[in-house]
Amino acid sequence: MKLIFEKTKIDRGSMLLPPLDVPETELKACYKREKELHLEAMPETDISRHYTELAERVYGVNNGFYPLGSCTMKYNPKVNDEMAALPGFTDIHPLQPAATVQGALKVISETEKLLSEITGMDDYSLQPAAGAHGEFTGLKLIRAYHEKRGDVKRTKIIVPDSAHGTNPASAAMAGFEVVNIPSTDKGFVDVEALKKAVGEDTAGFMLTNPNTLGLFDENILEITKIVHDAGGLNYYDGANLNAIMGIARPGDMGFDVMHLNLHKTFSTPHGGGGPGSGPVGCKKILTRFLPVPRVKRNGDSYVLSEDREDSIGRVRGFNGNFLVLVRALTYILTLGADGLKAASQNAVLNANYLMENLKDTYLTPFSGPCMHEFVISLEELKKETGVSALDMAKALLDYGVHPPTMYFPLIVHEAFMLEPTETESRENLDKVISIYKELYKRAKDDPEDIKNSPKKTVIGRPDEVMAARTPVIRYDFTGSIN
Amino acid sequence: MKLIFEKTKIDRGSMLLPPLDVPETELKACYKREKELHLEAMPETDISRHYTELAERVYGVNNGFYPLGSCTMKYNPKVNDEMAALPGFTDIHPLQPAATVQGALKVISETEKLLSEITGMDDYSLQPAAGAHGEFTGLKLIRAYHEKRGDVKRTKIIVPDSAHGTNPASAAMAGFEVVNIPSTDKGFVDVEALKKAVGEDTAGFMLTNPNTLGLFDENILEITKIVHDAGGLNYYDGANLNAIMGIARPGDMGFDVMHLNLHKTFSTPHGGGGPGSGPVGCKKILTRFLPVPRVKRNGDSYVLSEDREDSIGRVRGFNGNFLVLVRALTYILTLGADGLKAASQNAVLNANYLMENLKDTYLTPFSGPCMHEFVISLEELKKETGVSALDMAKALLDYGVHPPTMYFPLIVHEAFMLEPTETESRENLDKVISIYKELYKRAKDDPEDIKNSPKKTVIGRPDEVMAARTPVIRYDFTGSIN
Amino acid sequence: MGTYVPNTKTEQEEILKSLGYTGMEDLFVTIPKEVLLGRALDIPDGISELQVKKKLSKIAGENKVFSSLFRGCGAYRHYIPSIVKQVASKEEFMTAYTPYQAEISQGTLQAIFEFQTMICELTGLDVANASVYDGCSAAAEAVIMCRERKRNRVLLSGAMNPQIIETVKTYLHGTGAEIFVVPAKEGVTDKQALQQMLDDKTACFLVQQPNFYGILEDYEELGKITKESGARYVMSCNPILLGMLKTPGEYGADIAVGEGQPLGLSLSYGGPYLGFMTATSELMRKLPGRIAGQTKDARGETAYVLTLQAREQHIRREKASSSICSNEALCALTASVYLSAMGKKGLKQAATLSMSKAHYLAAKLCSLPRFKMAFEGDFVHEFTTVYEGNTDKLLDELEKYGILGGLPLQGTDTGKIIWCTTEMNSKEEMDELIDRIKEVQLHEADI
Amino acid sequence: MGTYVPNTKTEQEEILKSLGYTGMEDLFVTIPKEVLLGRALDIPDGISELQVKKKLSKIAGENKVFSSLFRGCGAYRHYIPSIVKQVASKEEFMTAYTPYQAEISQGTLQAIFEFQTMICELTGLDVANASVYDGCSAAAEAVIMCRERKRNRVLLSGAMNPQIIETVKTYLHGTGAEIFVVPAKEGVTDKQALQQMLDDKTACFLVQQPNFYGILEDYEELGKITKESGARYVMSCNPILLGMLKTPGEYGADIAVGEGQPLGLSLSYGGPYLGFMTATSELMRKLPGRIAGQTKDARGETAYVLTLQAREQHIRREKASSSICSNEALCALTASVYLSAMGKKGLKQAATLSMSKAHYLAAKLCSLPRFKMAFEGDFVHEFTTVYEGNTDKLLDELEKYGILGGLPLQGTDTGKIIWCTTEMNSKEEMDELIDRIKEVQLHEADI
Repeated sequence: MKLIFEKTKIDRGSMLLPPLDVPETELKACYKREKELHLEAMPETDISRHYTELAERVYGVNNGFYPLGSCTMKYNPKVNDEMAALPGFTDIHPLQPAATVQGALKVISETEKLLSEITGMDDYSLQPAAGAHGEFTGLKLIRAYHEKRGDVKRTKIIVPDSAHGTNPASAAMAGFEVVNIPSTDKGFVDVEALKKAVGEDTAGFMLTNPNTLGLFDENILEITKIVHDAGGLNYYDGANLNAIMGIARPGDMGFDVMHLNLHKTFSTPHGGGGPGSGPVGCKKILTRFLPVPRVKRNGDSYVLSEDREDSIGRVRGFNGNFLVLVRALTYILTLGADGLKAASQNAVLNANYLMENLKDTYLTPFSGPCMHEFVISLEELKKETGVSALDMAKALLDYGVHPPTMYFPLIVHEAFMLEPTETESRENLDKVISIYKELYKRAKDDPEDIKNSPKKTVIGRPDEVMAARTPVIRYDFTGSIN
Repeated sequence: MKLIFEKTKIDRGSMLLPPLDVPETELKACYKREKELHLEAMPETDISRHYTELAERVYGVNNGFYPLGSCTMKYNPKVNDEMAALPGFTDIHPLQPAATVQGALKVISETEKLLSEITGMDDYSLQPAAGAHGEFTGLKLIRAYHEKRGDVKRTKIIVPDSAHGTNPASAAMAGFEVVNIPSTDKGFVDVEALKKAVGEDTAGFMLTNPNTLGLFDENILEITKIVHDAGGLNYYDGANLNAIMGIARPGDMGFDVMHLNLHKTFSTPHGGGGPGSGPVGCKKILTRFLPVPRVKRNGDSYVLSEDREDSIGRVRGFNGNFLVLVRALTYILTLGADGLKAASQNAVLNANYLMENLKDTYLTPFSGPCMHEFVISLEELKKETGVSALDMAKALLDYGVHPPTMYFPLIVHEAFMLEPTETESRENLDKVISIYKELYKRAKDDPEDIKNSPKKTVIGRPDEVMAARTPVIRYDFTGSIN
Repeated sequence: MGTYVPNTKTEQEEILKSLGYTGMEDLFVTIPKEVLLGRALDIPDGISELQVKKKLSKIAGENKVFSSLFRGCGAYRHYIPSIVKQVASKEEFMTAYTPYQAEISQGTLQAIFEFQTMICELTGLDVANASVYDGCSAAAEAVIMCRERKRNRVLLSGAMNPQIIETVKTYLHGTGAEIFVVPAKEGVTDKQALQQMLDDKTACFLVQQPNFYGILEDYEELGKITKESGARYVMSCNPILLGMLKTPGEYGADIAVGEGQPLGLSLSYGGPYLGFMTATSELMRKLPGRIAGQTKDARGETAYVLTLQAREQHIRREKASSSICSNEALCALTASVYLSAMGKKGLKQAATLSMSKAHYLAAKLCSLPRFKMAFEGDFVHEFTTVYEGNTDKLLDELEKYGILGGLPLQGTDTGKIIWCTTEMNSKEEMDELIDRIKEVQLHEADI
Repeated sequence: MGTYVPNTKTEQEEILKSLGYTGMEDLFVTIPKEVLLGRALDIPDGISELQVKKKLSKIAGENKVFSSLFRGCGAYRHYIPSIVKQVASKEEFMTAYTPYQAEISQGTLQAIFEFQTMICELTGLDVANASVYDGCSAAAEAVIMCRERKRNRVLLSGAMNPQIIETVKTYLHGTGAEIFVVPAKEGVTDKQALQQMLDDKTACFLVQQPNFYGILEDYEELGKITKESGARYVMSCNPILLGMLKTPGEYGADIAVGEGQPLGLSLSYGGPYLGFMTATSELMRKLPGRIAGQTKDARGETAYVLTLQAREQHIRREKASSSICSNEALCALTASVYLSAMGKKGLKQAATLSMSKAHYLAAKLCSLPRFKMAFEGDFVHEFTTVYEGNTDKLLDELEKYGILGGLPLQGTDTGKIIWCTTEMNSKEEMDELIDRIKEVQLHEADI
């Protein structure tokens, strides 16, 4: 389809703003923009049509099954959006005096408390805007902790090689050196390797548990103890919390600091890549370092404190992705203690149901029970037919379901990582199972056909190499405007 | 796609309502429903997906060009919807005391006043829920007028044969006899035939002007005078008002009573077939007969009067399709005197532009200028190639544009009636023109291909005869539920 | 000036020129000069979107939204699930026309087909249409369906909502039908009177379930009496309560109609609402309005179309059964989403909550001085009290506390108040209502 | 309990049985016993949707929405066209993940590509990314882009919004960078100080347009000084004003960043907002975050993909330029719709309205006793006054009238107030503000 710039080539005017009701002030010439601005007002009719056309070219959770492993694409309840659209939340200025935003401060404070209990942490900051931002913030806390104690030689963060790429990237960004350690074939931490890696230079250790194979690390207590004994802190990557709400808590496993992805576990919509929210929780030893501002209770009311004695400071402007917090709070209050546990239980149940019903067809490297997600390997299939995980993913597109996470974790070759989440019914899973079985059969029978997938999507496979080699990352008006 | 009943076969429960907080009252057994109710709660995830799938199978104004003649499918501004969603409008009970709904009464009163000036009428009732409902109400006013004067022999309504089907149907429904008179080849009223038809039994005469050929009746003043002289009243069908806002008014043409379609001229969305709104306006001689309730001014405030001395009574419950009125009022205030006129001017301009650019390819029986719509005839094409208007309409579907009104008016054979409205840009019209030209060429070159259209739509041509002969108008649970 | 005209002045001039015209006025030369307005409309000029939004918001602010509301009588404040509003605001559903082009309207058509099915399920009858304007007009259309050449008398229960009675009267005035109201006695239709008024000229008898005063009548017996005379039996029902109550189908009704507003539509000062209509299959071809039907397409796949159009005005013109062509499609869609979200259990839960609260409130009210029940009949979620005091003053005082009390009746019913509760009314709200009434009564006693 | 679990208890039991388990606990046997919680979470049990809606609505009601608002400082109340909210709430845009599967994400990808183009147009620079968390983090990411092995000093204008300065400091703490604030003098960056602080170790200098106090600095000269030292010149800009103001591109900036919130996003107590980042083509491969690029698909048609991923964390891990992977895609979409609706003329109109009102208000305020402008520099839509009175009390009194005045500064700046106007502030509002201040002053005088 055409770009918006190709659809409207002249400014068709706007009727949005009123005429001036005070004398006009003229900007001095020296400050004036001289460069032509290619930005033509599009008639509302055409805006509506352009974005309808774009929306039809997006597949969201509302379009169907979306089992992206470790991304927890659960259903996004509409009541959350309705609450986040209340004028009492959308129309308040972030610099309003505390007395006029008691509701907003309550949202923050209550959410902090609820997340603390759910994860076994002592306090939270809701400032970080996304998971990686949370990691970065959490690592800054670890740094501040060691610095405060004068333990300046702790410059290294240990990361298993099965970790999400953001872990080492965030650690590096926070000024740490990254030490990679290998994993076992189950994706568990190699305890011996960890023992060797820790030392007086260890600032901390980062882990996702259950791991990206959907397995809960059986040595978790030993692992966190090794790090603690070496003087380091344990960081929990909350990406996979959806498996264990109300069942086990990172805080009880020996983790000192962690982040959550509200846009995963707590059902806030991903928005095609944001806004997310990545709250950071920590144990008492770290709370004094949490970023500003902090919501505090002052008698009967809340205040916003910028007091920064030990704080790592500010990690973004204002007060976090507030409307995302409203959505998450609505969700947590709706589900409550019983509902959160039921969600995790059904997430794990659905994953096991799906795995069980696929395992006769597909190779599932690890036998059950899995947690909320599991991995299948298409390595054999590829050897036999030449059909890769990518080909299979593309073929799935033609069935109108979203493919799983591909080629991750790296320790399983030609991996598909499936996370059905709790919000799929058995009826939906059965439908998916039959699609996967049919697909497998087709891959065996007619591999070329699969390799030519997708066929029903609005575009065929894009040339990513071309995109990266000769980058075109904006529209060129010079070529098309007279 | 599957029906909702085929997607969810067991009740999956609902979490919408709170538990009982008072003692439970048990319904006596004799009042209890015994018949099984097939209505299973669908999980919200699946509701969202089902209706997304349905929405993708609907073509709205937001999807593209929609030139349905006489339906005025103009753009529906979002600000209107936003205003109609204000809690101050949506959350008020229709039986609230007048003092607590002054805003709502102002909406009604102001809209009545604005419509009166726009159409040259003396007053309006906003009660009717749709155009046909407005016709029915207007005809009841005509009846009441004659009855009040004791003129009981006036039992006939004269309707030209070019009129919309609702005109005679409404007249019959209101208890009148319908007298059809022929039209001239331009769809104008046959003045001589009218002269012959009127008499002491004439209650009234119904007319759409500009007519369905997009032509303004040049004899309009003579026509209305003939009816008046015979003692009848003139009814104006407002379907085509979009051509003449701010330019000419039915009230100045000799019409005594009329209806408007707010969902046409005043941009309120059609909703796939409603809710609409069909306000009825009339001259002073008829205002006493308007349906109840009426909004009246009482000093500084508004009251809702049920005073029905001469009123025809109530034509529906409560106070009209109120939220539709809010949308229309928002639209009228936005456009104002200057904007309404500009809208009609551009509607007529666009129609003429489109006609001019199609006339070399298609047969346009009447030379310009047309009003807001025009008719082309595919009779020649059909004779030559066998391709009918229906075939051409179906072929248009594959271009992603909505076909025009087909086979109406009846006086033009194989008619297409096109009304582009004012909210299409020249760029859009140019695109449409090239589609129509290409289509014509294809019809000449490969008529069979056109007859096999549509091909890209989610269904092929439906078998309407089968639908009517063996009607299946509800899902049969007995066949599919165990 | 606000405008949605995309063409710029320059473009307009270019188009005019290309057409051989010099100005806009050239486009209107076919309008006789005497008819041209020749001046600007005497209404304000247009304003920007920002300004209009401020203006309408101010007007909306001049309405009082009651957080505590005990009024029904045809419009009910039930809970509207968030998903319902979200689905119904999808642009495609909002902005499409009547589904004439079936190939690109399958979504609308299938939604109507599903709606028809759900309404049949609720009422226990065979066939339904795509909806009509509202509950009152649905009743009127039902009466028109029943009329036959030899059966021209229409009997309406006097215990129905007066708005229904009035609308039927308006619809039928001048058509030669004779309309009679069967008197109410003790808050229900007087069966003896009905028996006497029925004859072989009677087309139908209409009754409401529950009736205007909130009471469940003896629908079994009323139906029997009616049908014995050969007349049609028509019931006007509350659709939410049909999840719990015996259905018109079970009572032997020929037609059931009702106001669909409780099914997920907001109060909206009375509209848009939704009239539903169902009937026995025998009456299928007499149903007015749109009907969606299932069929096959050219590829042999299931498809949906508007069907049975031979009944309709654009084919039959003056011989059509009704002139109605719009249904309330978007409202019907809303109701379908509501019913899908609630399901049978949810619907029953709403009915049970509403009913239990009404009985709680009725008992509390009648424990107050000067309050008593007006009638003895069984009620569901609405009931009528008699207040031996100044009802207007009482209700005025409640309004000051943000409470909209029941509807005070006028005329011979003065002193009666019809109360309504739904799942939206919490116990605290009801207890507060009682406390406030006590205060008012104390204060009155002081004077 | 509220729940979005669709499976019924029965189904769950059936599934468990089919898996060979007897209860849910069997699914969690791999978790060491010592780690199992073994109790219910100590938070309330779940509630129905109806209840949660009441609860959240009550909390929302505990915030005060000011109809009259004169505060900016990083968050601006501009007019949001209705179409903007409507488009941004489309379910597909809302609920999709990051567009990894390009074939079914063309809508998101194309929208980002269009956003990147618009941001380039606004700033006059060559390349842009898909957005980052907000304006402050965008500034921090820009600084990181500029650091080179031999250039480790970062200079920040002291006339920038303190939040930007603080965020940059947090981001760079512990990375070995040296951060210095160039002092402000008379409300603008002290050019002489800047000249002295720049050296061949300096990576970049950051300045704000207009600055924290609302003033337009001498960006030409600042840029010249900076670039002469070989450092990068980075500007943080207000995107609406860029429709009117000379662009970073014209001033020779290497990177421009800013807070995108003014482009159609509501105030929302500070988020979600939108950080935008643009740079010269030379720096393209240093840009952090997502970037959408144009390419061809297997059918030879134009297609869009996430590109230049070699920069990113999932490929580069600890060698990535940043760990950021989420952008604020939905906010970027919102900004695109806003810009499409406004167009260049609309944007300039918003800027002109905002500026003219600010000058009107500044003149009015300074005609009052005890008020004067804090600085002499040219301003656009924000300006700083000095009040020789009790600013806290003054602003408290205004709040009682529903007016949120300018932002009172603290510390050495006590007594200063930064005011902001946009097209949302009418003349009447401003006149009322002045009248209210007069009243407060009169009242103070009385005491």
